[in-house]
Amino acid sequence: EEASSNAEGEESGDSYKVGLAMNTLNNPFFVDLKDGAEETAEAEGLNLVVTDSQGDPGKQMSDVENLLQQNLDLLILNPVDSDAAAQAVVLANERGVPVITVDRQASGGDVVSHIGFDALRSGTIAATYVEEVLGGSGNVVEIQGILGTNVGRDRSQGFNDHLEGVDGINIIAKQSANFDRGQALSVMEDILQANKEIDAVYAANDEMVMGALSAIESAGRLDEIKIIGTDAIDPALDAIREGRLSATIAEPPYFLGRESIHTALQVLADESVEELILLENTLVTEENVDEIETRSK
Amino acid sequence: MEKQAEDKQRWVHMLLLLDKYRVLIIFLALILVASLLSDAFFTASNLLNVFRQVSIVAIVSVGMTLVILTAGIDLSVGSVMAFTGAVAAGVITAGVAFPIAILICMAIGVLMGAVNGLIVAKGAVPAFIATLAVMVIARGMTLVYTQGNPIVISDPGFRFIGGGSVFGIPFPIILMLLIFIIMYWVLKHTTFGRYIYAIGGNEEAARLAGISVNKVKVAVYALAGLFASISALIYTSRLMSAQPNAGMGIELDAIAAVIIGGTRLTGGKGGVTGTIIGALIMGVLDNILNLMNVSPFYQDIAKGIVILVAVLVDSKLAKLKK
Amino acid sequence: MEKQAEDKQRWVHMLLLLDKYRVLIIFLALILVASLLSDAFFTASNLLNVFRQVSIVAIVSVGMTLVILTAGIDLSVGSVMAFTGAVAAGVITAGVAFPIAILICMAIGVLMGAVNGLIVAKGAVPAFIATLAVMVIARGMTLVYTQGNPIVISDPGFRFIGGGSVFGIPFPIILMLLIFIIMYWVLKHTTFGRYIYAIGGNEEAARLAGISVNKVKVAVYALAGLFASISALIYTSRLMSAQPNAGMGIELDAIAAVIIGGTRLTGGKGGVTGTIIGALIMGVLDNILNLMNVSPFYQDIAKGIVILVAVLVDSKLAKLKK
Amino acid sequence: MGHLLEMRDIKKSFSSIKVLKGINFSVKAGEIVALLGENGAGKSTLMKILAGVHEPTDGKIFLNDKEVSIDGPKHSQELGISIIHQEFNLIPDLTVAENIFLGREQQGVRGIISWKAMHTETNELLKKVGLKNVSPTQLIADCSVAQRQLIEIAKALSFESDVLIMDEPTATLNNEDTQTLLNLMKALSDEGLGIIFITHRLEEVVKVADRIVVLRDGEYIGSELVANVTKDDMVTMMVGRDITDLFPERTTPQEEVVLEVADLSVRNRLYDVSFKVKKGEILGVAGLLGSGKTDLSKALFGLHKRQSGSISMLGQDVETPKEAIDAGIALVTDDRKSEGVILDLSVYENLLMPFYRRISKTGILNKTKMDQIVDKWINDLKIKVHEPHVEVRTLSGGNQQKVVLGKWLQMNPKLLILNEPTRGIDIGAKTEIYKIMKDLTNEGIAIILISSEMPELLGMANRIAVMHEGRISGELPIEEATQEKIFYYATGGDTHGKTS
Ligand SMILES: Nc1ncnc2c1ncn2[C@@H]1O[C@H](COP(=O)(O)OP(=O)(O)OP(=O)(O)O)[C@@H](O)[C@H]1O
Ligand SMILES: Nc1ncnc2c1ncn2[C@@H]1O[C@H](COP(=O)(O)OP(=O)(O)OP(=O)(O)O)[C@@H](O)[C@H]1O
Ligand SMILES: [Mg+2]
Ligand SMILES: [Mg+2]
Repeated sequence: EEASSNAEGEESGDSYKVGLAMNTLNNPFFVDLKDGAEETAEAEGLNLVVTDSQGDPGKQMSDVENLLQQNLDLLILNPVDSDAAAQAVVLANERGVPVITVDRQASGGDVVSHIGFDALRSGTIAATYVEEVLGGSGNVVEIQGILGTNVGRDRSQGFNDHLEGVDGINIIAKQSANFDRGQALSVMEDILQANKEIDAVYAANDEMVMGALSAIESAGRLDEIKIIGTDAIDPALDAIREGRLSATIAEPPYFLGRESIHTALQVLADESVEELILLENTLVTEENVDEIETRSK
Repeated sequence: MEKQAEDKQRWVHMLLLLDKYRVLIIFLALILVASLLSDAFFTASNLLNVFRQVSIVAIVSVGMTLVILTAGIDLSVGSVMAFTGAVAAGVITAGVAFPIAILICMAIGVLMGAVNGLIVAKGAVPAFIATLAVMVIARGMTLVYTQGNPIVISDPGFRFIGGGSVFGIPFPIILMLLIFIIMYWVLKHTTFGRYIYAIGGNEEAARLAGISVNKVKVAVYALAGLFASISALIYTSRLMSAQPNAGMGIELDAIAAVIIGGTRLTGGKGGVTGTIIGALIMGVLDNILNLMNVSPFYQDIAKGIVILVAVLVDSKLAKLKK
Repeated sequence: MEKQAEDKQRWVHMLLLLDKYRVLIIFLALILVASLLSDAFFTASNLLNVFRQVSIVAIVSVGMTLVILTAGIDLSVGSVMAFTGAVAAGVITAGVAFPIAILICMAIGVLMGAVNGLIVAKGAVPAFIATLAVMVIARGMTLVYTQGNPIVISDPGFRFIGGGSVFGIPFPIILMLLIFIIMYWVLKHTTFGRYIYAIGGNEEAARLAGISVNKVKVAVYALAGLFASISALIYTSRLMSAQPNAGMGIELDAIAAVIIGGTRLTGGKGGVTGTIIGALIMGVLDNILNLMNVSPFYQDIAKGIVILVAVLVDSKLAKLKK
Repeated sequence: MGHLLEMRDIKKSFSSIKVLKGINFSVKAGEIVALLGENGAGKSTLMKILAGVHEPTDGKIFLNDKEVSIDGPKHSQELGISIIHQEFNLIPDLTVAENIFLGREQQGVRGIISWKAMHTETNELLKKVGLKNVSPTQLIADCSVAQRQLIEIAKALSFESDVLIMDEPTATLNNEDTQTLLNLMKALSDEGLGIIFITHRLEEVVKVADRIVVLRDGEYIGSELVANVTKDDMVTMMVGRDITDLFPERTTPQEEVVLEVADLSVRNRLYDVSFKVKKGEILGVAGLLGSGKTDLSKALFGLHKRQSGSISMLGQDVETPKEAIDAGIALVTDDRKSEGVILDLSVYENLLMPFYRRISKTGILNKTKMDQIVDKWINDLKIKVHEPHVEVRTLSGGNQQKVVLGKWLQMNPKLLILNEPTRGIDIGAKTEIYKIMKDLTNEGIAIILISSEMPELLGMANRIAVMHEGRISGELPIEEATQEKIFYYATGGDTHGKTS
């Protein structure tokens, strides 16, 4: 039965049903990812079913189960957590539904292809940049994402691993603001109170960097502090253009979404695909800010 | 006159019955609507799927029911889930056989619950704030214990708890039913059960009647902790990994299930039957919204409205009785 | 005999005073400890910083106090914050002058609060579940309205609400104090204020006394909505953008502030003074942990323990009175 | 002269249960009508219809010969009816003044309360009902049951209405306060008020009422002028039979001491209290309002932390309620609503509550056994309930009191502390309860009977201890006890010099 539906599908994509199990949708990064997928799917005439697990790996498991109740042809999984996602992949494998993971990998099961950015590398890029702009010495503040998510963890690890090797640089404060702009604002305010000498601030996403930026501007210490974010969301790019933000690391999620649909179509057409598709994360500074593309035009 | 008295009695019983099963009527209505909305809904495989998904919240909710019946509340259940799940995974990873890990997990659940109970009973601290503090502490303990990383479980035997089946019925469902039946019976037919109602109804009068109010409270919170740890086992087994963020926000779902199920938030009135149905209502809702491919942005709105309609209908039915 | 009676009365008054300001004692102790732990703490700039940070929760908590005094609860405040903030940002972006946007924002806050109130009062639905449903719906509405993206505010005039100062005092602090003083006075000296206590103390008796219980309730929830929208304005202005996630979980902080401040969760007893101090306690706690750069893993644990100690000390002090 | 108020053929059912089966009732201006009947006869229900709490199922109500329908409490007030409910409707955490003027606060600018005016008026009202030592700013939570009753009366008076309904206002009052109240009622009726007065104490009826109306089992039995009937006639109308001896003969106490209290002090409440109770003895405790009787009962049950002294129950020290119960002490409290019954649980469960521990060692309940116990006590105490599984909330006041009593009587305690045990209980049931008390003393059970009803104390006790300001100011063997002597000690007696 499955074969026949596949055969039909080759002519017109619209009889294919693809599930997209999203991690969360109240964060612009993932909304962009979803938009990339949805817009591409529509253009390609693919029937895309989206779920939102609100950051809960347990709910994501249920979402996948619910999706699998609907005769999917393919599952695109944007894992909340790599380890937990393995079970969802296994489940899909058992039903014979091919799986593509996007942004985060699953640490088990058979995945046809993974499309993502390298979070560790993102942290490392940020650290390298910090080292460079500070000339190898200075006081650095790190604002971390949600501890207990891969991205939060990996970006932090990439960042710290690199800077540990740099003697002149001290990480004087390390606090979590849960990827949230409001929390980052308060946390940065407190850190500014406690530390009179800060040379650079790294935040693990642009939401937090915007919050930190507000705090630093209000404290009038923008000239002393270099600020680095991650993700390259539009407000962050604007801030770079205005010279308020030093850099961000572009991981345009829209392309993740687009790429995942393209890959899905290839899989459904029985074409061979790369097992690991890593999109380039690039450092964005004043110099290249106008060249960077974060969305299809 | 004898006749009349009998008639009366029958009347009263019928009303009590209707009163008890109000929420069941609403549930059945929801099932009916869901079946009409999606063909995929009323299939054995999907129904088992829903029940299995619901089991985690439902088991936590049974514990919450007990606590709320004593006029308390337990906000810490989600964090207790996270911590006990992490410990279970941790000790399995350290090489402990999984049945023993399960016992350790449950023991810690009971312990954490008992701590809640002690603070509430002996410390005379409002349950809301006591369990809120424990919730925050237990979440922190989980982060420290896991260092923010999930703990992957490699022992395949452990998968049975969340993924196994007995005679085609998923094991989590069996656990849920077992706990439900036991607690239903305990509430009805043991002194402990009746004391729970007495304390929630009028704590002062219960104390004067010689009930060891503090002991009962500690036991009730300990049970809530136990059930949270059992849910943690199912959750951890389903994902074959312990998540530091496990159970976040589950307390609200559990309390919602309890209240939708007709247990009064101020204690003394209600029971576990309603709670299970309340949990099922919310599970079916999630399921049907997914099956119908409602956009995630609109799912919250739809869910909120259905809950609202359910409780409004319930409240109208309750008034009808009078 | 007269003499003895007088003595007694003085005693009682002193104890009542102590009773009222128990939480103040705990707060001062915390301030003292914090000052010893970090030099950066007891500086004018940091104290203003803490107060400004606290203002958002504190203003929401004042509304929550009113609701809890009527024996209700409002879980929707965080979502109302998110939605009203988004609308404010949305209409400003659409070109509406920001003072008008502020009025629109507050009007929507009042409206959403009133909806809560109507469901609770007229629908006779338990406040917990009614406001939980509204919380979910309003969050969904925010997601739909913002499509999950922040809305950036470009009008620099809007920055004043969260970032401006009057005579060196940040405007959010002035707003907080204003709201506090007004509500303190309303609770003490107006019939509306006293009816709030009456309803929380014994709703049936209040009804028998001819008080329009429903009207008072609707007004109280509407006020909670209004205050949530004012907090939303501060929050949105501080970030110069509306966040779809704004206010998530703030209801728990607000309820915690209310209870730490000595208001009884079952209504009828308490007031806004304690609430403000309760909010300050939690704000100082967050601040000092950050100043000391305590690892995030341990912050939760530390925070939970301090809250627990505070409420346990409070409960012991309360017993001393007897 | 026309009627001030008239009710014609009033019927009322709850679900299918007929509570009122066609009642006719009227009051004229300046008349005091006593509404009499057994517990559960329907008196409170009839009055609640007037107060706008219940809607009648059938029947007509006339005010000044005009038909009215009463749509709620507020409307009832506006029509000039004010009521003192049998169960208190005070809000514990508000002040006395606020409670009295709830919903009708004095206001300068609309919405803003004028505290001064309110407190002045409150003081006057409190004086009128004879309540001293209570300030308008005191919280209700800090007032004793009797004080609350007087505050309710003050509240009702403040309405300055045409019809005043008093549902058992004297149940918790002692002689002096009752007398003050009765005088007040006379004065009010002279001013032209119509008063409806519900009580189970017939001597009060004889003192103030002009006319009686009797209900039985929801039926209208009849109306008579007080001048034309004797107390016995009233009893016969109410109960349907004669009651000859209210009080049974006293049991002679045995020698063995059951309870020995020595120098018991509780901070700010009790000072140096010492006494003994023997097997089979009834020790009466008398005292004015606020003299510490309730505090004593609670202290004996381990509810108050004691400062010094000892409580020895058959040689065992008692410090907590649990120890008290294990030692064989049972306490019937005077505040049934907040300490006695669990309103949301059934009659069945309330009756069994203290007994659960005994009937079931395993913690598993045995239905047959429980049914037997419940049946026995519902019958023995004549608790009027159509089905034991209904919530206690729906019972009449007197029947709730019987549930509280039954719950402890079946425990076979060795010492029974009864605090106002017959409060609100009708005369027929009273004789039953007295008989049970007699049987208990025969079995060797000791009883401490705290009562503000003088005839009850004089009729039942073997010995009477009188309290004054937290101390025992005198002890009288029953042979020497008279109302005058008790009053002498209750107002300080020879200890007067020491206390001030
Ligand atoms: N809400 C209710 N639901 C069901 N039955 C009720 C309700 N209220 C009263 N009853 C029943 O109505 C009957 C009359 O009660 P009512 O309170 O009028 O008696 P009463 O004459 O005032 O007695 P008492 O002297 O004990 O106060 C009782 O049998 C009682 O159980
Ligand atoms: N919770 C309380 N707080 C403060 N004072 C109280 C409290 N409870 C009782 N009192 C006071 O203690 C005194 C003794 O009260 P108690 O109730 O023992 O008197 P009583 O002799 O039983 O009088 P009554 O006839 O009024 O019941 C009274 O003056 C009363 O107002
Ligand atoms: Mg009555
Ligand atoms: Mg008393």
